[in-house]
Amino acid sequence: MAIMGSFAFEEDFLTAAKKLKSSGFDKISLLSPLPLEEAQEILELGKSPVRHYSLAGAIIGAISGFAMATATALVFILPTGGRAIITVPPFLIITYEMTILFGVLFTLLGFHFVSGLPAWRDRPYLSSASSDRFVVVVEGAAADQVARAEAIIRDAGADEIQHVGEGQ
Amino acid sequence: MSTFVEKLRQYRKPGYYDKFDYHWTMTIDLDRCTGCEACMVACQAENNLPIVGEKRFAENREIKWIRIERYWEGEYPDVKMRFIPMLCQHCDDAPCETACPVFATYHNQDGLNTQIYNRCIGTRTCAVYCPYEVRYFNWFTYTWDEPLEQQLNPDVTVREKGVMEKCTFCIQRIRIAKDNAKDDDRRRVRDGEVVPACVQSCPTEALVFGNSNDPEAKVSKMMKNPRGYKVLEELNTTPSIVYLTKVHS
Amino acid sequence: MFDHGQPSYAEVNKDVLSVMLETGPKYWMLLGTTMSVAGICFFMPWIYQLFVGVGAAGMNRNAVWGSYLSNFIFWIGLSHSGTLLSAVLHITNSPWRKAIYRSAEAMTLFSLMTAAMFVMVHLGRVWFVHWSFPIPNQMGLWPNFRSPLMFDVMAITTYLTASSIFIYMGSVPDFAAVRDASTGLRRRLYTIFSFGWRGTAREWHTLGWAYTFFAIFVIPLAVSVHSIVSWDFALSIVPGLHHTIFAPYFVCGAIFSGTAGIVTVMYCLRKFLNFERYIGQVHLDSLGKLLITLSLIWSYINILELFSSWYGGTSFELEALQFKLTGFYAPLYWEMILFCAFVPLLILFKKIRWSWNKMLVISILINVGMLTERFIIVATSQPRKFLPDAFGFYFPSWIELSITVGAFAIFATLFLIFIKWVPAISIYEVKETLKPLRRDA
Amino acid sequence: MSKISRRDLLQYIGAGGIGVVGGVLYGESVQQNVELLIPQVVPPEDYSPGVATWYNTVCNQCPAGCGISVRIREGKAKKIEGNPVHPVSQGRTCARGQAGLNALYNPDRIRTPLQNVGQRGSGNFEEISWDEALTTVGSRIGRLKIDNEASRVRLLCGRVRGHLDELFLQFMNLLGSDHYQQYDFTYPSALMAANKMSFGTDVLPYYDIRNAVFLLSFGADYLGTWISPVHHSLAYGHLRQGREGRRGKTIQIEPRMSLSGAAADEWIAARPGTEGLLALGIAHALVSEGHYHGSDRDEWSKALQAYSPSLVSAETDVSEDKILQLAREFGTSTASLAIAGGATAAGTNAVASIVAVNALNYLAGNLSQPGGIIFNPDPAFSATAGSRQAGFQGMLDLIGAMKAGDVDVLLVHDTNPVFALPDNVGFRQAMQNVPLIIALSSFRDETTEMADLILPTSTYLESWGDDVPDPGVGFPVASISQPVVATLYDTLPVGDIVLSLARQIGGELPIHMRWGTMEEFIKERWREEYDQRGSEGEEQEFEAFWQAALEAGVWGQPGAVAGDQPVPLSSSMIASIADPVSKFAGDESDYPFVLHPYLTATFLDGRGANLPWLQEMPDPMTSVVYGSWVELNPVTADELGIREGDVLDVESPAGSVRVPALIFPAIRPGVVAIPVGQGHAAYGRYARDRGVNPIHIVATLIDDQSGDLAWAATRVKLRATGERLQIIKTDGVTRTLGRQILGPENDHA
Amino acid sequence: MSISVLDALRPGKKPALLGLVLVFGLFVGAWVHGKYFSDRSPIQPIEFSHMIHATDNEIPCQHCHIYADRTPVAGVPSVSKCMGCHNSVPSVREHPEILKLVAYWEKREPIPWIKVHDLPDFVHFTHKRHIRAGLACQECHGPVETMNRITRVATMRMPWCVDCHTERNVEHGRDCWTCHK
Repeated sequence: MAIMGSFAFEEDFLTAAKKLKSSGFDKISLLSPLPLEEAQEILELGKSPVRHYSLAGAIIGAISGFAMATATALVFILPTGGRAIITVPPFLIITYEMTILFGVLFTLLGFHFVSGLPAWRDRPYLSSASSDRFVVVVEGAAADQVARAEAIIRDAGADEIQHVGEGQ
Repeated sequence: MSTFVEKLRQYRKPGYYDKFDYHWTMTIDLDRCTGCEACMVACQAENNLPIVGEKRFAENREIKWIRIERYWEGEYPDVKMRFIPMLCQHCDDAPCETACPVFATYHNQDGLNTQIYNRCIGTRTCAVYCPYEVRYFNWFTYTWDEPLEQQLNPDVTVREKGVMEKCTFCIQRIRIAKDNAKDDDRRRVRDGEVVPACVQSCPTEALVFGNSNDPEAKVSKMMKNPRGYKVLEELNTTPSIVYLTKVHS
Repeated sequence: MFDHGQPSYAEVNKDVLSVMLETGPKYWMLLGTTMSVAGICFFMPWIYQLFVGVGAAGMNRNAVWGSYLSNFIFWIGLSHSGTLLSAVLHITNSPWRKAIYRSAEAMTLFSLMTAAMFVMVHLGRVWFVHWSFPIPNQMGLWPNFRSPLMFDVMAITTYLTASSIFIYMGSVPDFAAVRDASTGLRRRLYTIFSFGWRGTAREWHTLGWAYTFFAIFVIPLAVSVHSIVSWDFALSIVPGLHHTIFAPYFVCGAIFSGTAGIVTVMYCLRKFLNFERYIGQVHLDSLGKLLITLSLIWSYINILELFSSWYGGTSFELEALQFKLTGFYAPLYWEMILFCAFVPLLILFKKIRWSWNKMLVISILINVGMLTERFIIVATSQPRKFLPDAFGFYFPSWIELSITVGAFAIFATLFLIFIKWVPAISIYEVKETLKPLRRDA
Repeated sequence: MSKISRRDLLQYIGAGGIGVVGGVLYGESVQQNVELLIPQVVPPEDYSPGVATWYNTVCNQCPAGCGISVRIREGKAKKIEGNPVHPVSQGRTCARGQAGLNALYNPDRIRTPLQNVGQRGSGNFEEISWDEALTTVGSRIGRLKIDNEASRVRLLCGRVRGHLDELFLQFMNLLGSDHYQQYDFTYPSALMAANKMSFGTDVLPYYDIRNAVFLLSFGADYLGTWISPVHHSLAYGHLRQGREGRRGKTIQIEPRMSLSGAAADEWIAARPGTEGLLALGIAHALVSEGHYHGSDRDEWSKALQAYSPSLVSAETDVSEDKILQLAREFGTSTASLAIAGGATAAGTNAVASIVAVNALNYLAGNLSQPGGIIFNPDPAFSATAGSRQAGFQGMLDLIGAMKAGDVDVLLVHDTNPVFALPDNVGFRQAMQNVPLIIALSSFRDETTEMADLILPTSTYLESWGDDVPDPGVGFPVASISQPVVATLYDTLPVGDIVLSLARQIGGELPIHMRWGTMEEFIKERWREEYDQRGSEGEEQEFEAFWQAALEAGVWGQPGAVAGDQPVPLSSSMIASIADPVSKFAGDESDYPFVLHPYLTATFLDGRGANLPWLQEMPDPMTSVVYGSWVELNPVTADELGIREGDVLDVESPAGSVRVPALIFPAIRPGVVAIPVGQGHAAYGRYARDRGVNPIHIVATLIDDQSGDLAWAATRVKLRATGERLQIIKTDGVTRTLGRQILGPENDHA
Repeated sequence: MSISVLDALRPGKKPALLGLVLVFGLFVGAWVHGKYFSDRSPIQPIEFSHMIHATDNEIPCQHCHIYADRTPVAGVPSVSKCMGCHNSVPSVREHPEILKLVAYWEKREPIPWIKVHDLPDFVHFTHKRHIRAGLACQECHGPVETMNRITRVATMRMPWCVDCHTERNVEHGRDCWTCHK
């Protein structure tokens, strides 16, 4: 059982969100057409773990970069230009590029893991949420709590409220 | 600081190729060279260089692994003409080698600057990096008017369009010489047993070819000549070809 | 910020999406033209060249590099503002970025692709190009990572990957918007493109962080890419190319031409997609100022280059210098100086800086100048190296010229396709710049 | 999702099937096409695949007679190199020699006998069989023989030596015609005549450049074209750097710098036509400065008094000091040698000039000395070949005879007078009066094109023959040339053609010329030579000798002292001194420039022009390929406002040619030079319609003493046509721009 | 309306599967071709059997391939060589394949054998070196003596050469100019 309330005004939406949070609804998602600092504060999302992925990627990239350059130089030894087989300066450039490449790829990975996208299953949503509507979704509310949640939302000034069965 | 400098230095190894059997080297005595260009034709015959035709020459697209460069000195009446044969210098520290992304050119244990035609993808970087401009690109696939193709040397492949080519010090001859040496269990080929086509043909014996790792070889002795110098030495490519200057009297 | 009054959120969606959802015959005609030009001017000559050999181009024994490479550098350069600028501005979060960065990044992507095309065109045996990628193979042979060209391969592939991810992630929320505004197949496609985006606080939060990190990665990457491109030349010992200043020179030049490119693109977006509301004076103004700065740096480096090679006083450098300044291609050189060093100074005048038409002209002139610069770099130094007897001369053949033209058509085609598939302006970031409407308003 | 419907299943199977078929097709498309493995039916005994074998024979690209060895792989000629044991080439070759393979495998070779159809010279030929061809010729000549009209048969050859010459001679004699002549533009008639006068020899002496210390060359491009370039180059190398610490010096005196001029330490551009005078000036100085101590010193000074350096200096435009200096060095050097050739030997004063040069050698006392002039013994055989050289005068007579209709049958072999004679002597027109012209030739050059009947000859790499290098190398030498590859086409070696003609004609010819093939003939003659030379022995011995000779490709007697040295009588030498100043055709006022046509090391007199390798070999001095040019001194060019590539009309009293200008730093102002060799109207795809032929505009002045054409004695005027033509050259900038390319300046002598 | 990615993907499932099957098919096809239809074992103009010659009659390889240890190429026996023996082998004279041979011989024509072991033009290979290095013919050519129709067992491609050179660590065996020309 999930409740969706859509707001025309950002401020109402936020107040609703605050109230719900304070009155113990923790499975709420706040849909907005644009990123809202406040909303994120309400849900107390701190630093995102994505940054760990980035770091890991960068490190792995650096190592594998230099490793690749060195290893490939060693499997078939062909000296060029009187330089050593393992010539560090040019290999550093390869390392540099690989660092960035893997950094980016891992960040992408991180994004998917953390955000839970792509979302395979359908989820409660109002298509106007991508245009000019602010939507509060309360999920996993016990049957007795539903009314309360609905009340909070309506009080906050939602101009439309829907009940959606979950997992359809 | 100094240790760091040391570290950077050790990436270049002077004399890296001395530990092997051969370091093929050529000396060119400009005091003997008369610019007769027998070497050019000899090379063309030996290495299947294409007959490119007048149009290609006009476009400056000829292929001559060895060419004679001409330089005038002074003005009439005290004008002098200086010839200098220019071919791949087989540099120990060749700029072209590092340039190739696919190892089509590299330095082998005989001190030769190799060119593996069918590995080449035709970026032409080596030709840009080569200060001697002795690398030649196959702008087209060239053909021979029947029956001229019967002359083609079976020991040398015919290059297709899009690959770089250059002097190989007649690797096919070196190969045969080594083969014979192996047959009668000699570690090294004898001095003078192998000569590239240009050296062989030179009517004034201006060109001398041999293994400079062998102190007894004629070429090693020639290299000690006080007239010896290397072209564009200041570029630190350490060429394998030593020129002996013309004597001005 | 908005010249014609502030739109509402819904209007933003409508304005931006209408460009995608409503397609007139004009568009199809335009697309048809660019495509056919690309086909006739770029691909047909190229196919011909594939059959006869690179000899179809004007290159020769002494000038083995030609206009293909100069075009390559040019397009790489053009790619340089988009992503880089967008990333820099994102981190310094300057508001005026938001309206323009999407198309700027698209520019990056497409000019990179065009540049990659030129690598293919340049190669003698393009059918073996895969040998220059580190792909495991039976022969146990790998590319030579000591080669500047391998730096290029790595850098450009990385750059291509990074900037496509960058632009894609930036548009995920807008894909969601498209999804919600459309039905049928398009809706299904965009459902997939948008990963089922809902715009929850958590999603926004993660995207924000990821995006910032992309930006952080992209900035040093972009700098390295053009440095590496410059090293293709600077790491050769060719007189006139073997300069330490080359890397910064190329990077700065790249951003310079890129920024000019953005101005041109902005103009087109504004004119043909009626984004007057979103792309306004403020953008023009900031871009103008940026252009001036860059052109000054560019001129400075140019002077440095001349000065150092003159002061060196070796026959090699001097000859190269002399040929550049007074030789056959001297007119081109001075044209470049005029367009890239002096014309941009006009932007100092507000009157000019604030006029779209004037800026358009200037931006185009700058890019013409930059294209010439790249051509001069290739055509003046490398045919005249160390041995005077081997001095040569290079003049592009008609095939090269036509391919050069065709490349622009390819770019245009890609861009036209882009505006139909991706919102050309970032909807949600524009919304960020709007004052949220209040009940009492 | 759970179960798949039949329809789906079919679709999947379909897709899979298409895939499989596609895969097979792909495999089919990528698989390389089948190659065949062709065995021999019966393997030749010395055959081993993949291994090269070398055969020694004689080069025929120029008259020097170098020994060459040819690399053969699977029965095909791959490479020509010098024959290491041959005393002339000593393992070396020039570019021309290497390009011999282009002659063998030339796409424009004549492959079958050809009969002219339609108008003569139109170049319309149709193929006929050998029998047909031979019977036609045989019957025709046979009839003439029967009517005792055989003297109306004429045979004109190029420079033919060895027993082939004898064969021709015998053929003509038996025929009853004494009109067997040779014409070779490069034949040094003047030199022969002069040596006859000075030394009383009929054989070219051996010029020992190798051991010379001071070499004074009057116009002789001994490194490029003069007599025996490869041998001279070897000698030159030794002269320069062969002796420890003793570097020989060379001086070149010529109006336009040749290869030898470039190699020389000093290049002196004396006024054209006065080189001989200069020689006399030096001689005068030698005597007067007391470098000559002979008993006949006074006679000499008397004879030379008219040529004091001061006077000579005025005439020759060479400073008096220079003359004295040359005299000093020439007189004091331990081994000094003076040679003359090129333009010096092609004025109206040719013989006089060379005599003067010979006088120098005499005065330096280097006759029969190492580093001087060493007199050759009479060649092993064909001693008199030279005497059959028609020379220019002889050709004029021939033309006269043809014009007068005294010639019924003209056999031409290996010579191209239509190309190598001035236009206005009208050889071509004269040929029109000859009822039957038969060309024995491998290529359709200008003369062959005029023939009614072409009997295709095999190239020298497919034929038997022998040769005596001329000049020899100081001791008796003879080389054998043997076929190194099987005959490519339906051609015959020229010797075999003559023999079969003899058979055709019948009468006593086949009785005396009974040999089936050239091979038999050569072998028999060599047996005779072998027996003559004392070593009377049974068959076995000769066979061994023959095999050895074949393998070596050459036979010689290095030990044998050169035959009796003719001691030149100074009196006769003094007597022969004449005023050596050349006359020029056309007077200076309307023809301000002296035309200096020069032989190139590339094409010689044009015989190399059909070889692609030579066409693509940059001219050694100018790096021009494909085509002709006229060389001007930069100053002259500036005065006339001519830039490189301006097309000029070079007009002589005898005609004019259109040729682009080339600014050449090393040519005397007032002289213009055009290379000989290009400008063919026929002669195959590589030579045809390319450049111009300066010989055609040479005025027909003759050096009376040798009867040879004075081809360097023509004046011309230049007119700019306004057209421009790209001169195709491989050089970029030919100045070092102060770069240390030629090495640090130094002077280790 | 649903915003589930899965729902959106579902209709694309079948085409994708079809595509997969197709691609798989391609690989199968290529493999099948390589295995059964390739030129590894072409039909020769004469059904010559190494089995009969090498095993049954115990003729050593180099009795016919005479050049193998002397020159770069092993050499295929000349027609005269074949006849040399078969003239004196009356037992099989009437055998149809032998009659073919005789026909060739009488026409003085070479037998157009189809090349099974073929190397590209840019490769320098010499039998001599390999035989003198003590390799048995079979190491590259497989158990020829058991083949009725000659079949190529090795790929004869670069990796194959390089691997062998590597494991026998041939001196400079991995230098490109050892084999490339």
